[in-house]
Amino acid sequence: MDKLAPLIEHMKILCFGVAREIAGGPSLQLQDVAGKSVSELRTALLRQYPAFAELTGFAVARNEAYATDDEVIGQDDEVVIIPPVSGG
Amino acid sequence: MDKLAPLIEHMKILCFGVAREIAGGPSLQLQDVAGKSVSELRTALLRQYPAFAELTGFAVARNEAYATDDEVIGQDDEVVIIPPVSGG
Amino acid sequence: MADPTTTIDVALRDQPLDLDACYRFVQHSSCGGLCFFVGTIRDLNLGYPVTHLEFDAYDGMAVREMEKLAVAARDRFGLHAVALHHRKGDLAIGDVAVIVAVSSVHRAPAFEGCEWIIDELKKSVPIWKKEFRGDGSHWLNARP
Amino acid sequence: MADPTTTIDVALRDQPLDLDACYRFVQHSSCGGLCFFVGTIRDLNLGYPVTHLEFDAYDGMAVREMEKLAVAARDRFGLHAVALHHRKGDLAIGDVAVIVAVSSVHRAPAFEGCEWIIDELKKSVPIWKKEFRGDGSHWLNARP
Repeated sequence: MDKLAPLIEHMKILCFGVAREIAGGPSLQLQDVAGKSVSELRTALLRQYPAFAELTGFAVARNEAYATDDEVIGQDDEVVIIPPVSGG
Repeated sequence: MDKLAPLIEHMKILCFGVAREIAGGPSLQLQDVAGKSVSELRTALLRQYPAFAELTGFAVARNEAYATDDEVIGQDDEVVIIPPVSGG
Repeated sequence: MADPTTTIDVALRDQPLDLDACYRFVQHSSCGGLCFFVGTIRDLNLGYPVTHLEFDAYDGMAVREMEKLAVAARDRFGLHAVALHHRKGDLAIGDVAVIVAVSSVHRAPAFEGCEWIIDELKKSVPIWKKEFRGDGSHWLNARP
Repeated sequence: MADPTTTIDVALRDQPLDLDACYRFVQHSSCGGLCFFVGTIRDLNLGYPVTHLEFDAYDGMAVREMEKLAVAARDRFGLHAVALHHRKGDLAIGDVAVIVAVSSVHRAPAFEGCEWIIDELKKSVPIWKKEFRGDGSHWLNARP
């Protein structure tokens, strides 16, 4: 499958808290994320999972740190949806 | 002795902290305190023990509570010199 | 500034937290003021009876963010040491969710630093509470 | 307001103080925020090495003043419970001189109330520290 469709890359995006409920599991797949900015990832995510727009907001983490909207996502990055936190 | 000199009453004033060092013990005696105000007690104390004037200040407690200068001291009151506190 | 490895103690665990362990970590002969915040699970939230809570955490990032906060507080408030322990998993009413422990020479920075850490933790550390009531459950803060 | 006898715990003793006992007294299912201040003996004061301290107390009045502070803080900051334990006698470097423990529904009043109590205690409670250094001893705060 990888060899037959090399041009479409799926990236696994990890989900926690309410994001897991929206994704229907601990992660979701988005196409062609590598090379895009975090801002573009947000747009793609909202198109595929409109329920994220119902949240108070969400952040994106890249390799265990908050990512700014203009950061570019690399192929091996760990990308995570961070819904509003509520620890403490 | 009490019967021979009934007009001079001595009252025991308790001392703590630095006041014990000035008094040379856990208490000191002042004459004719009952019926006087706290303010008058201060004056009498400073006359008899001038070293109290070297302190940052001191309060007077009557029956386990801070006394104001115009309170009048009764014969059976517990009167205590309270030098600047330093607990905590 | 002292070596971070000896003055910062961060933990995220699914076992009960230990106030005495935090005390022993932060106490020091140079310090006169120690301040502790202990966050516990309340039986009532926004007027509704709560039965229990579930804490979800993005473990690696949560620990990194807690470490950042502890180091930032130590440097900003001149603290001697910071212990920051957070619970995850299922918690019952009365259970301890978080302990913030700080020590400093004088007391004012200890209070300030301790409160700053818990305030910031609630804004930035990727941990999420799901609240269970008699009539259902929901993730706190998630929706407007 | 709750019965003072069940929500205020004041002690002045010549034995080591117990942080866990204070925690157990103030913790409650209605409370989400507990704040503790622990005052310890420093090895250095105003630049001078300290060897140990002696605490003198006017016991009866000290306990009454501590009770007044605890009740005033509970009522002023809407706290659930207050434990206020003070040590007396001879203390070594690192020993705990005082513990202030408070609980409340939310955390901000817990921090405020806890800091208010220790600030006021240092102004009004009749307890005196004698500091021992290598070159002698003196009562703290006594002289200008």
